[in-house]
Amino acid sequence: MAAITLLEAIRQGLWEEMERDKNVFLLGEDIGAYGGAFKVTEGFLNRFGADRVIDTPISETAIVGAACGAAMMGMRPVAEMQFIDFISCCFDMLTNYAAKSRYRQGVGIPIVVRGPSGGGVHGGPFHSQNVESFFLNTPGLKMVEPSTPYDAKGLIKAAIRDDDPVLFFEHKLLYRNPKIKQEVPAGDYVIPIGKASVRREGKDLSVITYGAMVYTALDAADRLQQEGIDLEVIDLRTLQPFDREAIVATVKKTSKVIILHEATRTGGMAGELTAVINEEAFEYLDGPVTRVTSIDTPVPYAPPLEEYFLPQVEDVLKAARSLAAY
Amino acid sequence: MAAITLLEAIRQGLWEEMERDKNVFLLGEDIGAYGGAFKVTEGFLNRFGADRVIDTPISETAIVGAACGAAMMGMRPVAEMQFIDFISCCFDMLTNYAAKSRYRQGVGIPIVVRGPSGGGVHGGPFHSQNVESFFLNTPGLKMVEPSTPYDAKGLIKAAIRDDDPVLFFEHKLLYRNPKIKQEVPAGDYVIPIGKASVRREGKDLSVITYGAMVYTALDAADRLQQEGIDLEVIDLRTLQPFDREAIVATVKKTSKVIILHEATRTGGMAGELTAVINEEAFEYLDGPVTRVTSIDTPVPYAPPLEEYFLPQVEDVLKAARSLAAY
Amino acid sequence: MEPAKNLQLDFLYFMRLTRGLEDRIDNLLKQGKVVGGFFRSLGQEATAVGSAFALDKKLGDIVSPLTRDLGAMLVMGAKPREVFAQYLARGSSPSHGRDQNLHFTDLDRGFIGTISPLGALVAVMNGVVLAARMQGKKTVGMVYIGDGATSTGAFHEAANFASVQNLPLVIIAENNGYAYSTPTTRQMRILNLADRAKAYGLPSEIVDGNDVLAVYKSAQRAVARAREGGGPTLIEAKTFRMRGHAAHDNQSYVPKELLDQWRKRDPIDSFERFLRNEQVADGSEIEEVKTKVEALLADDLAWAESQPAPRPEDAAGGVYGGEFERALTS
Amino acid sequence: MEPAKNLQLDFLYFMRLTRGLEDRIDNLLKQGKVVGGFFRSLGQEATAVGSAFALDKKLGDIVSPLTRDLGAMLVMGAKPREVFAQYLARGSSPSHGRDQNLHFTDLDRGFIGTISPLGALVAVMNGVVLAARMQGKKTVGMVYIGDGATSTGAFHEAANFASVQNLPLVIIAENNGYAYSTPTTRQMRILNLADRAKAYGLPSEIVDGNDVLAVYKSAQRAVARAREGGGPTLIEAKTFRMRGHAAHDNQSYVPKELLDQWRKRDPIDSFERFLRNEQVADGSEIEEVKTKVEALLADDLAWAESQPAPRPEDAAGGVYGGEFERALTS
Ligand SMILES: Cc1ncc(C[n+]2csc(CCOP(=O)(O)OP(=O)(O)O)c2C)c(N)n1
Ligand SMILES: Cc1ncc(C[n+]2csc(CCOP(=O)(O)OP(=O)(O)O)c2C)c(N)n1
Ligand SMILES: [Mg+2]
Ligand SMILES: [Mg+2]
Repeated sequence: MAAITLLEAIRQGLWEEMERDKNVFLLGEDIGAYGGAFKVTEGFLNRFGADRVIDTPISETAIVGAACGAAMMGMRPVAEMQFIDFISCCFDMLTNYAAKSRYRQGVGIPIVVRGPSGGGVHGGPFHSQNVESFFLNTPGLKMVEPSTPYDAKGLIKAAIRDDDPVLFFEHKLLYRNPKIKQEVPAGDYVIPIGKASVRREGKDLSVITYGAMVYTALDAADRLQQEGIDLEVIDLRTLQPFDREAIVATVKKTSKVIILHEATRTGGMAGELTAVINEEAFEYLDGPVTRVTSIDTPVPYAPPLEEYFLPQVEDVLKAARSLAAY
Repeated sequence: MAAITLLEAIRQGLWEEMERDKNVFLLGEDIGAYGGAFKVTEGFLNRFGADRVIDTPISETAIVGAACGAAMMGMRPVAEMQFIDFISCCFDMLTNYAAKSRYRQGVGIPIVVRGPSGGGVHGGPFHSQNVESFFLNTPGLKMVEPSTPYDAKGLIKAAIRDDDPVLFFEHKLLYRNPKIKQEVPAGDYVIPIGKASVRREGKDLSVITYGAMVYTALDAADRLQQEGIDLEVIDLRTLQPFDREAIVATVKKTSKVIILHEATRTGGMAGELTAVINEEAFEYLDGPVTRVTSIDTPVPYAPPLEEYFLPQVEDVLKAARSLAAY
Repeated sequence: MEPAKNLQLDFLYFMRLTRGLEDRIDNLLKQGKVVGGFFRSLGQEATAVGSAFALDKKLGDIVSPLTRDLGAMLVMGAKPREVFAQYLARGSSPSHGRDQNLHFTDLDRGFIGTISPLGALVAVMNGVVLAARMQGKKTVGMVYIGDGATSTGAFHEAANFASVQNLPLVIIAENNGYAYSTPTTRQMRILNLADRAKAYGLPSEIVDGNDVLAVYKSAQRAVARAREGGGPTLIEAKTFRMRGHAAHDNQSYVPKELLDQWRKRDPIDSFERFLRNEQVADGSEIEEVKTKVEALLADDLAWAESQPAPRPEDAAGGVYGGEFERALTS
Repeated sequence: MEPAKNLQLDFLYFMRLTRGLEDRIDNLLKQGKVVGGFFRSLGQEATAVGSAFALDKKLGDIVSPLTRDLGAMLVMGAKPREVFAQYLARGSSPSHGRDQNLHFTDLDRGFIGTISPLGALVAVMNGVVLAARMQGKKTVGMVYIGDGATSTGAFHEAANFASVQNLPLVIIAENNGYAYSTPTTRQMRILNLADRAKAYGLPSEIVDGNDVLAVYKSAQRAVARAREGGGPTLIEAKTFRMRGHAAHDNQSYVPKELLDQWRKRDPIDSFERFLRNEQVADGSEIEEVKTKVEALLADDLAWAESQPAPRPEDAAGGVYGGEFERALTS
């Protein structure tokens, strides 16, 4: 069992699901002959043929619409957004068709819409976004963002098998990051949607986070250890529905919480999590729920600007120290 | 000075702005000859001509795109969404073009995108939505939702004069509601964007809300008065940027806060407000920030279902009593 | 070759059923019993009925009608009582009161309800027939689009996708002169919706949408082509919306002469004339159709009116699969 | 009538400038100095340059080029140093390091940068020329769209809108054979992008996109029509993308023969041949153009490389008007 990248883990998950279930098929721009802009689906066309690996025109609404229709007929379509930013072009189809179908007409829409997300690679304002908050106020959608190869494989499988529309965010900074390579079982396994993971046990302070920021939190934890602050790091993995139990449990344990995400601050997921913590564990709080996020601007392109924009380990340290002292 | 409806106030505001500034023009579906689905622009075509009151094809992206381009040339376009729900069809244009232009290329986009919002009229899943949270995580947009005729007129003028893209939500339940008619100055006045209004002073407990829910809060306040609970009611009026000072001031005053909105719960604005309160006034809180919102489903159509779905006065009473007793 | 007499009488039956059903909804509306808006298809019944009859339910054909294609829903097997219950927002309506008018779906009967954002269902129907083809079925899909709705990005992306994938889809473009208050001439600078097809390399036909036989035959050709792997077709049905956009709209913006002109071409009147003139059916047979329709509608309306509203708490649940699902009012 | 000699030498100058600039960016890329992707226009220079030359800056004409229309930006007055600074992400680049490649705008010089979501700028350019018309100006707009991008809903809505409003807009549809890895034949089932125009009732032309004179003349006709109130035109320029989608793409999916075939039709080589054969210019005049280009590029590159990166804290601010705006690195 060799250690594999997050990208390879997603690839394996997709591949195995296509082997397992003939109803699973892929569609998206340049996913066939080219294997996808990030090569997640390289080799799929050869193995599964053009019927199951469909290169589409540049038409995000048509892509997701076709996925919805096929799903209604019992298929399990997986649609790729070349960059997740372009999901804005099918916002209506996702929020008004896919999300509402089960409730309105009793017809579930088991589709997966996946794509490369997030910044840190100097992709600029249109190739770096984190889009989860666009969709958080629309009941009927699920959202997943894995941070490890092991989780990625188990979660992409869970997403495909899920009976509802799942948006699957793949952080492009993690795709081929050698540092997070992991040995991953070759066979079939599933990580349940809706379950967080405790990436690091700690007793003083909790950081609730997801995606690439998990590593920022873990780095901060290492540094804080030396200062005698013991961080617990929760990786949400699923953003909708997020794991209330895990959140409440960590708050009860440490009484101090930082919510860390890469999306911009205002209207980001941290707000929602703060509200849930207020409602479900207010009496356990020994300090304000504290946000560490990107600043409220588009994602800038030049490296120094993007670095300033993104939450850094230093920002977590600062927040943690001040919260610890509260 | 006769009392006028919220709809008439918006009409007047638009009219006066078009009289005042020849750069202001309107575009949208059926806004000309027909005067708009809700008749907000009735009579405008006759007065201002087809060049400034443009009936468009059913193309929300083309509408908002044209507005953006015209704004770059110094115009002040006001685009109507026939129902605000269809703003989903131009999500990309708003979030990727309009919102980011100033930051990316130093070119402001002074457009207004307005339309009938909200439920309570049995419009079903596609004619009843509150869309503010879709846009809350995109820096560069502003959002406004008036609850009174006086504010509506002053805010639509402020929105038109604002140098940035403003989404202007008009609650259709309030449009012609005779109970909220108000005498409104005939002349020119502006309500500043970003300023909340204290609709009712109170000392025990604050309700922060906006739109049609302001009246739910006020009704609840009347009822609670009799129980000896004195509610303060804050009407945000502007949802982005919301009035941090007013929020912090009311929290400091009452120490107990309910956030009430019509949008569904998860990912609604209440989360963001809760986070801000945590960050800026945690030490003043004598109880958990408490949300009263619609339930997490699409907006159902049948009256009993929609009533169950929407926050009711009873829901505010219950939350207030339990928070008061905290 | 003309269709058999039975079939022709069926055309009449479903056009009458559509009109009778909508007349009754109009009445309910006047009584204040209808919840929400009502978009009727007066004058357009032939387009919906004629086209849907070209489908073959045994082969799994599926249609996605617009709100003005009630006739197509009925042809596929939607029951008047279901439609009444929808408009009356009853708990036992197909959507259990959660959604309105023709927004309901039954894949077994072969219809998929539309949603309000225009154009979306063309994209969804692509997926339906794509899936059916993958599954080795012979299914053909049919989807409707209004003149105005052909201006949406969703329509364009979907029509192009259908063409590139050579999908078994028939697109019925209903040119009824207006999109709400906007005449087709201000929606586009082409005279024929059929010209939209040229951008996709799609074959197209223009048909008199008020002539049920002509619509039927045109749709048959397109369905046959789709069935044989010949890909999608766009059929423009030229017809006219004889009422306002919805019940609240008196369509004062429509020139009276235009309405007068089209009134003379009422699809039911002219088809009845045709049946008589060609001696396909006599007066009593035509009367009989009416009687049958009236009886069914009376029954179904009575049933629907007797149904209770949904229970408030049934608003919750059913958003996600596997979720605790309350037993909805039956 | 052929354009004057000076103008023809200008065509050559800007094509050479485009190619030379991109060659240098390619070099910078190999040195690891370019931040982000690089989408070059090798083989397509004639389309961008020829079309933009049909515009009249004195009348306020405005162009919105795609990333592969560097030539059009340069014709309108964008400076090589600005482009270098953009690719090098310097603080004094036009976007101050906030956005990349050709994503920058100068209304005074008459260009509006594109954004990544394809098709959006056609819609935006509608508004630009609509406003200009309202303001009584004679402005014509020009906007580019790739073969692949004509499949987007945004393109469709915007082209239809332009047509209905009879806007003074010229749409240059660049058919360069591929959209990323997807050949035009899998993007649409029409052979000519010009057929897209039929859906909107737009006049169209097909032109050899590698022939700068032909592109220029075609664009001139369209600009003249637009200027006179004749509305929009769609021009399909047939050309070929001689490199991969971006620098990382070796375009192994493109048949070698196709590349060989198009290499023979290189727009610069063939235009130089033309200038010599037609005795418009001699070898030394053509050499002189190259020398001028090289000198400018050397200067501008040196300048750009000498510029500092933006200050980190300049990432903040500038999102809203009137907001505290840090003085950006100048
Ligand atoms: C994307 C979108 N924009 C706006 C609307 C509002 N709307 C509902 S029906 C309608 C007119 C439709 O006209 P047409 O497509 O010609 O169909 P018809 O009503 O004539 O059958 C409009 C503008 C909508 N439903 N969807
Ligand atoms: C809406 C949208 N979807 C996907 C992309 C990703 N993308 C960037 S360029 C491109 C191919 C564009 O092809 P074409 O329009 O032919 O232009 P060319 O690159 O050939 O000049 C794609 C798919 C995008 N930018 N926008
Ligand atoms: Mg119509
Ligand atoms: Mg191309």
